Amino acid sequence: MIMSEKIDTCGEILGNERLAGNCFRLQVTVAAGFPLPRPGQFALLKLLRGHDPLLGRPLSIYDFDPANGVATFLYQVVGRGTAALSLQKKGNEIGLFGPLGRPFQVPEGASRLVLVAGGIGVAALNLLAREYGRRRGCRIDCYLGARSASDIIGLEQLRSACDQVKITTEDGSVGEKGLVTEILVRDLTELAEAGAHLYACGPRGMLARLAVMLQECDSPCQISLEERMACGLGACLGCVVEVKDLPDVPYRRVCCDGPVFDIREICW
Amino acid sequence: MIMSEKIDTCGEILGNERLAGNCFRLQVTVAAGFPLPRPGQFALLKLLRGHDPLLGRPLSIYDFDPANGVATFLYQVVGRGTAALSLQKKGNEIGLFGPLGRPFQVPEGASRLVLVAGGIGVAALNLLAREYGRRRGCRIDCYLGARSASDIIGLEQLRSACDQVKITTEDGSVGEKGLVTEILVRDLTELAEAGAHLYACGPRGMLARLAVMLQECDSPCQISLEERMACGLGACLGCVVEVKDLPDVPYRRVCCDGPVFDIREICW
Amino acid sequence: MVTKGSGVFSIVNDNLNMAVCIGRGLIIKNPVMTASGTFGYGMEYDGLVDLSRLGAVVVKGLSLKPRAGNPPPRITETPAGMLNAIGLQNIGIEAFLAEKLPLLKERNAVIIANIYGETPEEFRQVARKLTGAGGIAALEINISCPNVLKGGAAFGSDPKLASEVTIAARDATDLPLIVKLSPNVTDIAEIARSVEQAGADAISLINTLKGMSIDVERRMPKLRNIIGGLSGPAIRPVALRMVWEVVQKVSIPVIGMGGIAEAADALEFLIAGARAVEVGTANFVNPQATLRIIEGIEDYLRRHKIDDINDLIGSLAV
Amino acid sequence: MVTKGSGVFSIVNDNLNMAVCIGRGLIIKNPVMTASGTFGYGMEYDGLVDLSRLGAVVVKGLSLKPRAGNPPPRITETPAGMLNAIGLQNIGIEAFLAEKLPLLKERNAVIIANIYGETPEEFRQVARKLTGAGGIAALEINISCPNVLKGGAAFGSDPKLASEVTIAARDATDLPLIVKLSPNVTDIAEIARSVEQAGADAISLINTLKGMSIDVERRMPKLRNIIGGLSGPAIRPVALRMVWEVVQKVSIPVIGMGGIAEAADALEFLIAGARAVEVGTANFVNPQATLRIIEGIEDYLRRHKIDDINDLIGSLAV
Ligand SMILES: Cc1cc2nc3c(=O)[nH]c(=O)nc-3n(C[C@H](O)[C@H](O)[C@H](O)COP(=O)(O)OP(=O)(O)OC[C@H]3O[C@@H](n4cnc5c(N)ncnc54)[C@H](O)[C@@H]3O)c2cc1C
Ligand SMILES: Cc1cc2nc3c(=O)[nH]c(=O)nc-3n(C[C@H](O)[C@H](O)[C@H](O)COP(=O)(O)OP(=O)(O)OC[C@H]3O[C@@H](n4cnc5c(N)ncnc54)[C@H](O)[C@@H]3O)c2cc1C
Ligand SMILES: Cc1cc2nc3c(=O)[nH]c(=O)nc-3n(C[C@H](O)[C@H](O)[C@H](O)COP(=O)(O)O)c2cc1C
Ligand SMILES: Cc1cc2nc3c(=O)[nH]c(=O)nc-3n(C[C@H](O)[C@H](O)[C@H](O)COP(=O)(O)O)c2cc1C
Ligand code: FES
Ligand code: FES
Repeated sequence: MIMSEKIDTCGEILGNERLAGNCFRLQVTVAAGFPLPRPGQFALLKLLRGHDPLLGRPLSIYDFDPANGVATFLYQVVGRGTAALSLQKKGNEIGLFGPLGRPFQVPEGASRLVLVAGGIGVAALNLLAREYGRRRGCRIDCYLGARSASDIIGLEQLRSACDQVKITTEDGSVGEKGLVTEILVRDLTELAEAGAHLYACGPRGMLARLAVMLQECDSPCQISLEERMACGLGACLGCVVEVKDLPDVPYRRVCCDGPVFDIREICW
Repeated sequence: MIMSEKIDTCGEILGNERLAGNCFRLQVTVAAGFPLPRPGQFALLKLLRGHDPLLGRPLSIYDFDPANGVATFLYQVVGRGTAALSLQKKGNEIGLFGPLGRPFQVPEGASRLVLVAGGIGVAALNLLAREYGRRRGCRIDCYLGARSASDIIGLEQLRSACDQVKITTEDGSVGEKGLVTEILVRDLTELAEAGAHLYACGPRGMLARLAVMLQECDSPCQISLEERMACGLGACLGCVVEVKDLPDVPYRRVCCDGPVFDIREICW
Repeated sequence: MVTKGSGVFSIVNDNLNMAVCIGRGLIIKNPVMTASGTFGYGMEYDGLVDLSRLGAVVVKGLSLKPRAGNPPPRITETPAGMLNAIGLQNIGIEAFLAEKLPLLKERNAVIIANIYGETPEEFRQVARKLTGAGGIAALEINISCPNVLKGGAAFGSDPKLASEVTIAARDATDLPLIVKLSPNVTDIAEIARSVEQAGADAISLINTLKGMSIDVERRMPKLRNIIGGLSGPAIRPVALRMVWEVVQKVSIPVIGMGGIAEAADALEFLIAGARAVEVGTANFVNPQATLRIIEGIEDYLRRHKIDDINDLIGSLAV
Repeated sequence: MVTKGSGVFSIVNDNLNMAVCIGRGLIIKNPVMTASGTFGYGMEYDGLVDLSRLGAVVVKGLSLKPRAGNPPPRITETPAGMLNAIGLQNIGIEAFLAEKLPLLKERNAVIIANIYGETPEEFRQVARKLTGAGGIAALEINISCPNVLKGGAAFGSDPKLASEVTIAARDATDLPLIVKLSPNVTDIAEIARSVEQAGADAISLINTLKGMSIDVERRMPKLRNIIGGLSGPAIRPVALRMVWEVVQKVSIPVIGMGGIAEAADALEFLIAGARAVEVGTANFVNPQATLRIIEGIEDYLRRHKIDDINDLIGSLAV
């Protein structure tokens, strides 16, 4: 049962450096008992001093090194919590609750995976690429969108895991100019025919456009969603998204029913 | 005018290490414009992230190196604020508002100073010892009380500045066994006759006993008091102590009327 | 060894009595319970918290029928606190009894059902059904939810309505009846007295303070519901003051809550006179907060050489 | 260039209008004032804050005669907040007029006197004397102090008493009359309406929330007065919600406060509909908080291309 496969622990910061713009990479040592995270899972990160900021912040587990017990996160500074996180130094302690959430599902025998990452969304997809990139007979194409060349992060890791990485930037400073969905849409029919499974994470606008695009074809697509969270384990009902076809209570919890959902399940 | 001779600034932590038991020494670089602190003055130290802990914590300026712009504090961990302070590492930033408060007054021509320090109270007296210890014709005796040998801090500095340091410990592990006031009382008549000026800082119980002892003689005695503070500059009226002979409002503010008071002024 | 105090006790290895009576003879093994809405239906914390170690598990507010709750965003953080406008989303009592209660019983949890209704009559019905089901130790009636249009806090801010709802629930149950008060009132002791007279066995407080937060970049409320309930350490001083006011005016047990995050916080409420405490938002910050608080209280009692927690309760020196 | 909005404006280099009217034609150069009791008599911040840059300086509550206030300890910190029980220690109006007012005038500060009385009659007398003295821009009457036995919050928690006090002060002054409300009530909008009807020119809120804190090691209240007033960031969501409730029910200007520490916090209140804000506890944490907030609001207006702050006020999209 997935429920008990999470622990509330704390770790020491090994590194916390700016990668590009307002994006940082955080590396934390974790306790020996930290369960192996599955692709798409996340952790709640908590600053340990005082009651402000109060709640943990959900970050996807970007990478995990079980041998050395090191978890890596990529994060963007968008508010108080992430700003406070960015001030932490090597040697400071940090709270870590995880791994949390339902991971991406890759059906037995899937031979073609397509990853669609917008901005910091790459953080949720990296473990998937690394796990399946090593499998024989499984091809991975990655569509990576960013605002500008300087905002692209995590490219090396993706390149080493994927068969192809197509880059788009909104300002055209590298790769094709445009939105990642605009590039993807051209390949969609071909990908659908090839039986591709899509996995996407990015801004809500990107996912909503993807949802519209996918009305035309029947490629399966899993997405990782974001919502503000408190408990991270399904108790507070704070993180819900509206879903289709649930009569009494039309909501599901991002923290434990997700963060991975079938794109067709969500009300956009 | 003393009012404007204070700045609200922030500095980088150069060191923050445990000296003994729950006592730490904190060294902070201060901005070039930081006014030279006078003996007995303090600063409000503020952690910069988040709103909890909220208020600055008053700490006496233990030492100050104007050439390198380094302020040193000695502090004891007694609650949330000081505990949070003790977790700060070299390189972290910290807020500093000061120098604050009225300093000790040493009358022109005073030739005999007696310092009475209980526990961490030594922090308030060190600058005084260093300033007057260098003066010709001014003898300084120091009575230093601590719980136990391992709790004694700041001894080296005091020894180098004072003509004599008498140590007492409650458990007798070093120096004489007993309370610092019990040792002092034996010398009091002699000191009074020698025209000594007393300067004391320590737990309220120690100061109250001293006040009783001093009813018998007329040696002048200035003490440094502690109270919880908010503003540090006289505006909030949070830090008051009850004083004698003030008809309408029998209170004075520790932050700006003090922290140095004439011992005979206070209602014990 | 015979423990002093109220006579309520449980034997643990070092003769420390942590057991308290929270009304109508209900003795719980220690005074630390979970606050409704912050611990789900209990099983969410399975594997992290041994539910049988808690004084009691108070489950998410239950209504007669399932409720969808409010549209998201439902929560936002504030300084040392959070706002929520869940709007009492819940699976309804039928599903609770069928799916959740059996699991909780298996875990040997003492279960308290928090209930909600839009009318006194609904409170009566919910109380009756839960009482009939068996396996529930007490009912906590929520007359103080700030996040629903009907009922909710309206009942909690008027002594007469509060009393009506209490009478309706009292009428339907022999279980210990805890009435949970709203802090958004001028005189909470007055409401407390009126629910005591109406037959409550205990009073719990506080529910959340009504609050609001605005996203200044978008000039929109941070919560879709505009207003939400403030909880967490920020509200602790207000909660403690209200508990203090209420314990002086009623003679039934008072259960304190609001911002309890550590043992010292729980001790403030006990010393002020609360018979037990509920831990809410802290569960989100530290899923094992309840257990740490229980251990911290035990340590405190040992350190202060107090054998029976009942000797600590209400021992504030004023 | 003609600015849009209320027509109230002051010309600054980049045509940004920060001036607002806070009632009875009183226009202040920007909407940031100090909150009473947190800025002394103003001169305590001399050398740190150029008082003439502030919208106004609201001084510590003044009474007819000097008041000793409560015995210490008077303050204690709480999560993201603090409790105070100063008990309105003040030098009295005579000493204020003789010793403090001249200095404030020299600094070109806009001065608002916060006043307190034990009876409506005392409020009337204080209002009359201060009005007669000249040099005071407005009066803020404090019917909401939680830390005094007589008067204080009692006036603020009853619409009838609140109205009586307002009438008494109104009767004695032609100055803009701001009535400062207590948040410790069930329905703050009701009190607001009644003081508006009684002749208030503006309403300010919130004063502190009543709170309490206990030293568990000594089992004693942390404040000698047992109960104190909670202020600071912790209370901001409650304050904002109350301002939002009040602006919808009155037509006179509302001055918001409670936990404002940064420009973004002040903007929340303005967007919710407050005409101006007061900054309190933040002055303790950062003595230059008011100036930083003024600058931060100006930056925000430029960034959002808003020429006149009056276009921002009340612009919440709901
Ligand atoms: C499952 C999951 C995985 C995530 N993984 C990553 C990741 O790997 N890297 C990364 O940079 N970010 C990730 N996020 C988003 C991240 O959690 C938020 O950016 C962060 O919590 C914001 O905190 P803050 O205090 O800095 O911002 P706040 O001051 O709280 O808010 C700033 C802005 O961000 C919005 N926001 C706040 N919390 C969230 C949230 N949980 N989700 C979406 N928007 C939010 C607010 O509405 C506001 O507009 C993830 C979110 C979820 C739910
Ligand atoms: C002018 C002045 C100079 C000081 N100099 C030093 C110094 O050089 N080194 C040092 O270690 N300490 C010094 N203190 C005391 C120090 O300020 C307090 O110990 C500290 O603020 C406690 O903060 P906390 O959050 O750790 O404790 P809290 O959790 O706030 O309180 C813990 C205990 O300390 C008491 N306390 C809190 N604040 C104060 C205070 N300001 N004064 C006295 N008791 C308090 C509380 O009542 C409580 O019992 C000084 C105090 C003043 C007023
Ligand atoms: C997310 C959330 C949901 C809540 N749901 C309920 C509820 O269903 N019924 C209820 O009586 N109280 C509910 N509450 C209030 C809590 O039980 C508690 O009274 C309040 O949060 C104060 O305690 P705390 O500060 O420890 O969280 C809820 C609180 C939160 C934060
Ligand atoms: C130490 C202190 C003293 C105060 N004294 C007064 C006062 O004399 N008159 C008054 O109307 N309000 C007084 N207040 C209340 C503040 O003006 C303000 O309403 C409250 O603190 C909320 O704002 P804040 O959170 O920004 O501090 C006082 C507040 C504090 C903290
Ligand atoms: S974060 Fe609490 S239910 Fe998802
Ligand atoms: S700390 Fe504010 S007056 Fe002394």
